[in-house]
Amino acid sequence: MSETLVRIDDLKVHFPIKSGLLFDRTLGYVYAVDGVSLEIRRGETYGLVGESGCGKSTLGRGLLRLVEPTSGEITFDGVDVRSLKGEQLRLFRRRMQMVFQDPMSSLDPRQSVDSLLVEGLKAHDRHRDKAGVRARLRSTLDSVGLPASALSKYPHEFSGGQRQRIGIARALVLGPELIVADEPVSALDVSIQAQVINLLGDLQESLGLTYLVIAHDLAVVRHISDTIGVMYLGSLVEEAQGDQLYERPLHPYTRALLSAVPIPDPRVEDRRERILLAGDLPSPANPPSGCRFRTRCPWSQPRCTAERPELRIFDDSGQRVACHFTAEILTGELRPHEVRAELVHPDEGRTPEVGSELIVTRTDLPTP
Amino acid sequence: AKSDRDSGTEVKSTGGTFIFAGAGDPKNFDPIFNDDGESFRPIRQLYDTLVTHKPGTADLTGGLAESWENDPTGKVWTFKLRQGVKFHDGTALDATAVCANFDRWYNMKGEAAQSQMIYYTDIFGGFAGSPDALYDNCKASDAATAVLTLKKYKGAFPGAFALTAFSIASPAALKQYDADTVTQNGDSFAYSSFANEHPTGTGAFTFGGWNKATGEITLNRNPDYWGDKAKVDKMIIKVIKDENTRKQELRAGTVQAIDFPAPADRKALASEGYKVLDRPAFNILYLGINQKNNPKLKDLRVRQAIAYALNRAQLVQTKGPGGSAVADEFLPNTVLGYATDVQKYAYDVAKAKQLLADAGATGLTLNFYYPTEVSRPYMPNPQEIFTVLANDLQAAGIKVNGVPRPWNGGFKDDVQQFGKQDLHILGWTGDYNDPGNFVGTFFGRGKVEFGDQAMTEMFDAIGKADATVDQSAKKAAFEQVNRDLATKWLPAVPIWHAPPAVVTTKNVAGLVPSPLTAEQFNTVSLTK
Amino acid sequence: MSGIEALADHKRRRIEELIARTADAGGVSLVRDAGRRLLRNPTAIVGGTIIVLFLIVAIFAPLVAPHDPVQRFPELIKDLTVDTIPGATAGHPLGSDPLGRDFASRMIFGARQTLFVGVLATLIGLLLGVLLGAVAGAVGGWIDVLIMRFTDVMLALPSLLLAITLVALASRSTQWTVIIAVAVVNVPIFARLLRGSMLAQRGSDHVLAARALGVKPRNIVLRHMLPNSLTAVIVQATLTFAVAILDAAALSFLGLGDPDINRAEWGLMLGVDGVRYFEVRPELAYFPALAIIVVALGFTLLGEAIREALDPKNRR
Amino acid sequence: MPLLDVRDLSVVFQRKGAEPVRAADGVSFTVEPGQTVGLVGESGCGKSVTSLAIMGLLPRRGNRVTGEVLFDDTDLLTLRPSDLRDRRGRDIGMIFQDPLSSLNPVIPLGVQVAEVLERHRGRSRQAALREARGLLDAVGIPDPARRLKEFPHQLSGGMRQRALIAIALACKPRLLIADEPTTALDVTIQAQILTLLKELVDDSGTALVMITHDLGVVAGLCDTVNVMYAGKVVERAGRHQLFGEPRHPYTEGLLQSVPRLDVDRGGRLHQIRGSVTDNIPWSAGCAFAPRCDRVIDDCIGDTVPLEPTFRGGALRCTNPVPTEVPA
Amino acid sequence: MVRVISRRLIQLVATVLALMTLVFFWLRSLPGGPVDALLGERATPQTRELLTRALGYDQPIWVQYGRFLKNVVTGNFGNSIRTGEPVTAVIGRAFPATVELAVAAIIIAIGLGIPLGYLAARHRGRLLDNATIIVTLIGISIPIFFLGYLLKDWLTQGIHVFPPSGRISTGLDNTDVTGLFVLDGLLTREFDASADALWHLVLPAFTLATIPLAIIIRITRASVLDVLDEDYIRTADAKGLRNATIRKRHVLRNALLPVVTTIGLQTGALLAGAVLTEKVYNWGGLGTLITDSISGGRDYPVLQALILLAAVVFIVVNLVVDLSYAIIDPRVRVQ
Ligand SMILES: Nc1ncnc2c1ncn2[C@@H]1O[C@H](COP(=O)(O)OP(=O)(O)OP(=O)(O)O)[C@@H](O)[C@H]1O
Ligand SMILES: Nc1ncnc2c1ncn2[C@@H]1O[C@H](COP(=O)(O)OP(=O)(O)OP(=O)(O)O)[C@@H](O)[C@H]1O
Ligand SMILES: [Mg+2]
Ligand SMILES: [Mg+2]
Repeated sequence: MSETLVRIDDLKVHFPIKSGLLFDRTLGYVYAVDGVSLEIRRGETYGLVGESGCGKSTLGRGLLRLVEPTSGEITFDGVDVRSLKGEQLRLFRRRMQMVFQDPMSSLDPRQSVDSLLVEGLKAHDRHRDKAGVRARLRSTLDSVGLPASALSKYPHEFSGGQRQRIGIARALVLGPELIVADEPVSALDVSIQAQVINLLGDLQESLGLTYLVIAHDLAVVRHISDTIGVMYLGSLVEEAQGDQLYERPLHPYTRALLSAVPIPDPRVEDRRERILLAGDLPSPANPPSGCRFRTRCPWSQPRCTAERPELRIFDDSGQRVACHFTAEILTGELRPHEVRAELVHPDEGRTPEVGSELIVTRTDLPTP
Repeated sequence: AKSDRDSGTEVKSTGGTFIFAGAGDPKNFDPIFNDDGESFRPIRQLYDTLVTHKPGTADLTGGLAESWENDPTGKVWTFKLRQGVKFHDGTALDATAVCANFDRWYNMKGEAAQSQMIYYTDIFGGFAGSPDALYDNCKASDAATAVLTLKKYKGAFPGAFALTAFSIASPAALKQYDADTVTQNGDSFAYSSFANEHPTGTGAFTFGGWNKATGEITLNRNPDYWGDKAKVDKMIIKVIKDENTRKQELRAGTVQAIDFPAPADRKALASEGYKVLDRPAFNILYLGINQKNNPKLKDLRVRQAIAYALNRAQLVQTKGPGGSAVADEFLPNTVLGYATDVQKYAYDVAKAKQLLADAGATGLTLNFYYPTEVSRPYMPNPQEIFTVLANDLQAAGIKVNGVPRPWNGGFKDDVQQFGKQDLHILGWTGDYNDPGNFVGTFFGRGKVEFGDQAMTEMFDAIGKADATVDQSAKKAAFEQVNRDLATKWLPAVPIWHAPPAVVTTKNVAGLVPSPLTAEQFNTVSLTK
Repeated sequence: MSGIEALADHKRRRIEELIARTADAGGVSLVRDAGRRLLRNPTAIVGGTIIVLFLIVAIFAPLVAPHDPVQRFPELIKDLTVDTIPGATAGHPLGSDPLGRDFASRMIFGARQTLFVGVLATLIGLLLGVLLGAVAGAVGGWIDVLIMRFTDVMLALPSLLLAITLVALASRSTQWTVIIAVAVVNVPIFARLLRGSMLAQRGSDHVLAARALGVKPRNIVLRHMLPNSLTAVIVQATLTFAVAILDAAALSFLGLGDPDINRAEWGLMLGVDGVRYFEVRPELAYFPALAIIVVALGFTLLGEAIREALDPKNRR
Repeated sequence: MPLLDVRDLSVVFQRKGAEPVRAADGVSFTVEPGQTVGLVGESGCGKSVTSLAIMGLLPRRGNRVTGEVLFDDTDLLTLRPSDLRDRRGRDIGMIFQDPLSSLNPVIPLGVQVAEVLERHRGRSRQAALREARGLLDAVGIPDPARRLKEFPHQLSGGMRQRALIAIALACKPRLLIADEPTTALDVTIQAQILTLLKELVDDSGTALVMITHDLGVVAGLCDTVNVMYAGKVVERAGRHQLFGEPRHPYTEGLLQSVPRLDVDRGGRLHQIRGSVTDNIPWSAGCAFAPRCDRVIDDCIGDTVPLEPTFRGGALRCTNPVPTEVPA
Repeated sequence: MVRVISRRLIQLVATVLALMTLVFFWLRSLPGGPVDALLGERATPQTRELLTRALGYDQPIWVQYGRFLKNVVTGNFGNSIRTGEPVTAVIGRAFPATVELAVAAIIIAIGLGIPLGYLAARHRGRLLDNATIIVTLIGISIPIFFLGYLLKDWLTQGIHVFPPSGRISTGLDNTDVTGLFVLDGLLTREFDASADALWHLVLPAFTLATIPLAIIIRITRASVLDVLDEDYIRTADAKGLRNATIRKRHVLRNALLPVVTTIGLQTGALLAGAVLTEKVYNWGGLGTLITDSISGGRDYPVLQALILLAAVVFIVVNLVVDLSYAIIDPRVRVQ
C-alpha cells in the first residue's frame, strides 16, 4: 500500500442560481457535488464514472480549486489545499494539473504549441534558462509522441489525438504529481482513443504520476483505473478496485450501469441480462430526498426516501457503497420491483433567459 | 409729419386663400412680448401701430394715428387718432384704448413678463418704479387725441412708434383674456390665452387659429377693416423651416409665396417665372473688432489694415445674395444721417500690410469668432462668410484663429457678454427708420462686444446726435458720426447690406416687399 | 516491423506524399488561416480593393490632388456668384466649389479627412469601449455591474440621437466635437461586446487550463481572454467605420457637424455644400455622396467578410 | 428481394475553391425486410452522408449523388421530389443523432408527431393528436397527454429521442434508418433506447439500418454489419462473423483497440497508428494503407474493389487478415 | 413575467434618472443656456438679469436640481423656450407625427423586408439573391438624408408625383383626434384627409424605412438560411412533409425569431433616422422638434424631455420585443 496523495473529505460544490431586480439574488443552488469523500494514493489511477451532469467534472475542478468548493476538505500530500490563498495557490498548481475533454477548446487557438507549453513555465518562473526550456519542451513533446517540429504549429493544424497529446504535454511540462484527466478520450475517435490511453499509462509508469481520470465510459475507466468511484447526482455511491467492481457491483446503480454498457461481442451481448433503469437523472438543482437514486432504483424502499445512505465500507475487500440494502440485494432477499419513470425536466438553469439586459445590443447590425 | 394714406377707396375682395410660407414658428400673438420677425408677420396682419411705414419703404406714415406731433422739448407726443376704427371684438379704438396700451406696458408686473418685453425695455427704458423708465403718462384729451408724455426726449421716436411690438390691442380683450399673466414654468414662460388664442387688434385680418400640428396660422379677412380691406378671403401662414423645402413647396404649387429663399435659388426661381421680390436693404453685416483682448487692436491703423485687407467687393459678388452691396457705413442709405462722403476702404492688401507694419503689428494673430447653426437675412451663411474673410486676412499677413460657436449655444454669450473674441461677424436688421437704431445700438455706449470702453468721444458724439430734437440738425450730426466712424474710430468694419427676398408665384399680385420685412398682405390678390 | 515503414521506398514515399497533399500546410496561425480564406472571398476582395484605393488616395492626397484644397482660385472666383458655380475648366477637372476652390482637389483631400474622422471616431470608441469592457469582464463584481449600468444609460439613446445630444450639449463645436460624439456612441457597444466575449472566454476550457497551470490572473486576461475576445470587436470596428462617416455626414446635414468648411471632408461637403447648392451644381452632392457610399460599402463588405472568415462554421 | 438495395452510391461535395470531398464512395449494401443492418465507422467516414443520400435529404446544392438506391425496386434517387416526399415518413422513417436539435423548438411535441399522421394518413388534427398520444405512450413517455402540449426543451434527452422514434414510427414504415440514435445519451439511457428500438422493430417487422460508431451497439443489435472507412464499405459480414473473425485489418484493429468491460486485457491496448485524416485518395489505393499494419506494395496503386466473401459478406482488402478457413 | 417587467421597469427608471441627471448638470454647465436662448438679438443686460432671476438661475445648483427633479417626477417639464407652450403639449403634438411616420416605416420595412429576405434566401446565390444583397448593402451605406433629398427632388419637383413636405395639404382643415392624421381621417370619416395624409406619408416613410428594410432583409435572409440548415428541418423533410408545410410551419416561425429582436433594435434606428427624415420632409414630429430645439435656439426644456422620451420609448419597445419573444419562443422563459 502506498501513501495517500489526495484526500477529499465531504467536499461540496454548490452553484448558486441567481436572478434579481437591479442586483442579483440567489434563488437556489445546483448541488453539483454534494458531500464526496475519497482518497487517491500516490501512483495510482482513480477512475470516476457516472452519467452526464452527475458532478464528475465539478469534483475534479473543485479538487484543483478551479471552482471554489462550498465546503469540505482537500489535502494534497499533507497540504490543506483549501487554505491556500492567492499566490500560494497559484504556485501550488504546479503540482496538480488537468487534462481536458475537448482538445480543441482547451487549447488557445491563437497560441502556437511552443507558447502554449512555455506559458506554464513562465507562470512558475522557470523560463529564464533558454536552453533548458528548449530541452524540456522537446523531451516533453517526445514523451507524448509528438515531433519537435510541432512547436511552431498551431492547435488547429493537428488531429484530435495529437491535440490531446498537446494538452497532456502542457499538463506535464511543469512536472506535476497529480493529473486530473476530465474525459481525456471521449472526444476522440475509437482508433485514436487507444493511443491516448496507452500514452497515459506509459507516462504514469515512467513519471510515477497519480491520476484522477474522469470518464463516462466504464470500459475505459476499468481499463486504466486501480480504483473506481461511481458517482450519481453529486455523490459517490460506490467505490472499489476495478475488477472487484465489475465482478461484484453492490450498488443498484452500479449494477444497472454495468449492465447497460454494450460490449462489442455478439456472444456476450446475446446472453446479457439488462437492468433497465426507468427515467432520467433528476436535476441537481432539485435532488430527491434521502437516497439520490431512489427515484430510479428497482429496489427502493420507504427508508430510502427518509434517510440518505452514507458511503461505508461494505466488507474487508475495502469496497465502499452507499446503500441501505446492499446485503439484502446481494443475497436476493430483496426483489426488484417495477419503477415508474418520473418525468425530469432538463436543467432549469440552462434555459436562455430574456430580460436581463435593458437593451440588447446586436452589434452585428449597422445603425443609420 | 402728416399722414398721406388715402383711405376710403373700397376694393372688392378677389377671394381665395393666400398661402405664405414663413420660415419659423411664431412665439405668440401678443405684440409686446415678441421681438422676432416670424411672430411679427402674423401680428402685423392682426394689429396696427399708431405710426406705420409707407408700403415698400421705411418712411413713416399714419397708422391708427392719422397724424402725430412732438412738442419742442421732444417729450410730449400728441396723436390724432383715426375715427371709426374698431377692434376685432367690436370695441372702438379711441384715445383711452391707446393710453390703456401704454399704461399696460409701463405697469407690467412680474419679472417673467418684464423679461419678455425686449423692445419695451430697450425703447422705454424700464417699468413703473424704475429710474430709467421713459414713460410718464398718457392722457386722452378727447376721444380722438391721445397725449403721451415721456420723461425725456428720445431720438428713437417717432420711428419707434411704428415698431410692431407696440401694436395697439383691444383693452377689453386684453383684460378678458388675461393678457398680462405670464407664468414661469421650468426654464421658460407660458403666455395668456390672449397671446395664444385670442389676439385682438384692428388689423386687416382677424385671427382664425393656429394649428401647431401642421404649423398653419389661419388669418381671415376682416370685412370691417378701416383701411384697404384684404383682397383674399383667407390667408394661411405655413411654417416651413427649411429654405429648400419652402422652394419645393412653391414649385409644387402648394404655397403661393415664400419668405427668405436661399440666395442660391433666386436665379433658378426667377428663370422659372416666379416673382423674386427684393426688399430694399435695411440691414448691415459687419466685422466686429474687440479691442480688449489684443492691445494691438486699439491701434486705429491695425483696424484700418483689417478694413483694407477685406475684399468686400469680391465677397459681395461671390456670396452676396442678389441685390446686396458693399457697405461703407453701418446704416443703409435710406436712413437719416447716411453720409455720402465717408472714407471707403477699397481692397488693398499692400496698404493693409503697410499699415500693419507701421503699427508694429506684423505677425498678428486674431481669434475670429463666427456663429454656426444659424442663418440670418444679413448673414445667410456665416461659415462661408467667415471662410472668405479669414482667407483675405491671412493674405494680408494676419493669422486667423477661427472659433466657431453655435449661435444660441455660446456665440452670443461669448461675443456680447464675455467678449472673448478679437474679431467676429454679426449684423443687424433695422427696426425703424432712425440712425440711433443702427449706430446708436452698436456704438452709442461702451459694449463688451467691441471692448471699446475708452472711446468716449464716439459715445458722446452719438449720444449728442441722438438727443438732437431738430431733424435736420440730427441728420447733420449723424452724417458726421458716420464720417468719423469710418475715419477716426473704425470700431468695426461694415461689410454689406443684403436685402432678403420674398418669392411668389406668378398669380400673386400686390405684394409690396418692405425693407423692414413688415409686409402687410391686405394688398395681395390672387389672379387666375 | 510492419506498416508503411516496411514498404518499398518508393511506395512509402508515394504514400507520404499523398498524405501530405491531403493534409494541411504547416505553421499557419488561425489568423493567417482566416486571412487566406479572406483572400479567396470575392466580398473581401471587392471591399478590400475599395479600401486600399481609398487609403492610397488618402495617404498620397498631396501627390494626387492637382491643387491645394483650401486655396481660392481667381479664375474660378471670376465666374462665381451665389447662384452660379463654375464647372470644369482647364486645370480644374471638376470645377469649383462654392468658394472658388478646386473641387477635384477637395474630393481627393476629402479621402484623407474622411479617413481621419472615421478612423479616429472608431479608434476612440474602440479604445474606451475596450477599456470599459475589459475592466468589466476581467474584474467582474460591482465594477462590472456599475459599468454595465453605465452602458445602459448610454444605450438608452439611439446612437445618432446620442451623438446629436452630445454635439448639442458640447460647449465648443469643432471637428473634435463631431469625432468624439460619433466615437462615444460606440463605446457602450464595444464595451458590451468585449465584456460578453470575455465572460464567455472566462468559462472556457483554455482559460481554465491557463488557471490550472497557475498563470497569473493578469496574464490570463491579457494573453488569453482579451486576444480571443478582440476578433468580434475588430469586426465591429470595421463596420463602425462606415457608420462613423455616415453619422458625421448626418451631423453636418443637421448643421451640427464640423463647423470649419475649409476642411475637405466628404460628409461635411455633402451635408453642407452638397445640399445647399444642389440645384446650382448637383455634382457638389453627387461626388461626395458617391464617395461615402462606396467607402462605407467597402468597409461593410470587408467587415462582413472578416466576420465570415473568422466564423468557425466556415473553417474548412 | 431486398427491401432496400443501395448500389454504388457516391456522394461528392463540391465547394467553391476547395477540393471536392468524396464523402461516400461506391457504397453498396442491402437490407432485407425485417432485417437489422449495421453501418459502423469512425467519425467522418460517411455514415450520415450515406443515410441522408438514401433519404434524399442531402443539401440540395454543392453535392453530386450517383448510384442507385432501390427501395421496393424504385430508385429513390431518380424519383420525382414529390413522390419521394410521399414515401419519406410513410415507408421510411429516420431518427437522428441529436434529439434536441432534431425537434422543432417552437412547435409543441404533439403537433410534431401529429403532422406526419396528417400528412400520410390523412388524419384530422384532432384524430392525429389522439393517435400521437398513443404513440408517445408506446415509446414509453410518461403522461403522454401532457407531453403533447409541451415543447422539446421541456423534455430530457432520452425523452426527446423517444419522441423522435415515435415520429419516425408513426406511420409504421417498413424501413427505419437510425443515425447514431444514442450517441448523445448516457449509457443507461442508451440501453433504454436500444431496448425500445429492438422491441419496436421486432414487433412491427420494420427493417432497421443502425448507424453507429459504437461496435458494442451493433454487436447486440444487428444481423449484418457494414464497416465503413473513409467513405467506403471495407467489410461486410454477419455480426458473429465480423466480431469473431474480422478480415479487414481496420475492423480487426478497431476491435482490438477498444477496451472491453468484460475482460481486463490489462497493459497496453492495441493501437492503430496515425489518424483518420491520414488518408490517401482512393484512386491511389487503399485509404487505410498509411495506417495499416498489413500494408503491402499492392495496396498502393489502383482502387481496391469490394469483393464478396464466400460467407455472404464482402471485403475490400488486398491483404486481409487470414482466417482458419481459407477463403 | 411580472418579475421581468418590474425588474426592467425599475432599471428603466434608474437609467432614465441617471440620464436626466447627467443631462441636467451638463446643461447647467454650458455657456449661453436658456437665458441666452430666451433672449433674441435685442436683449439688453437689464433683461438678461431680469430673466436670470425670473428663472431662478441665481439659486444654488442643488436647489435647481431639486426643483428639476420634482418637476420631472410630477411630469412637469416646463415650457418650451421657443414657443412658450408646455413641453408636454409640444411633445404631445409631435409624438403622434413621429409615431405615424415610424409605424408606416416599420410596416414597409417588415412588410417588404421579410418576404424579400425570404425570397433571397430561397434563391440563394442566384440573381435575385445577389441583387437583393447589393441593394441592401447600398441601402445601409447611403446617407439617408441624401436619399430622402434625392427622392424628394426626383418625385416632387418637375413631376409632382408626391407632395414635397408636410403631413397634410395646407388648409385642408382636418379634424385632429389622435394626431395620427391617416387614422383621424378614417375615424372622422374625412376620407379625403386620410388619403391626403397617406399621400404625404409615402416618401418620408420609404426614406425612413430604408435602413430597417435593408437590415430586416439581411437578417431574414441569414436567419432563413440558418434555419434551413437546422436539424429539425431535416427531420421535417424526413417526415415527408410538403414543402409548403415545412416553409410555413417550420422555417418561417423559427426564422422570424431573430427578426423580432432586430425590429426592437430598429426602433432606435427609426428614432435616429426620424431626425434626418423629418428634417428633409418638414415633418412636424419629434425629429424636427429635436433639430429645432437645438439649432433653433437651444430649447433645453424640450430637449430634456425629448431625451427622456426617446430613452423611455426605446427601452419600452425593447421590453415589449423581449416579452413578445418570450411568447413566440417557448424556449425562452421569462423568469
Ligand atoms: N459553473 C457552473 N454554474 C452552475 N452550474 C454548474 C456549473 N458547472 C456545472 N454546473 C452544473 O453542475 C452539474 C454537474 O456538472 P458537471 O459538469 O460536474 O457534470 P459531469 O458529471 O462532468 O457531466 P458531463 O459528463 O456532462 O461532463 C450540472 O448540472 C451542471 O449543469
Ligand atoms: N455538406 C457537406 N459539405 C462538405 N463536406 C461534407 C458535408 N457533409 C459531410 N461532409 C463530409 O463528408 C464526410 C462524411 O461525413 P458524415 O457526416 O457522413 O460522417 P459520419 O460518418 O456520419 O460521421 P459522424 O460519426 O461524425 O457523424 C466528412 O468528411 C464530412 O466532412
Ligand atoms: Mg464533465
Ligand atoms: Mg454522422
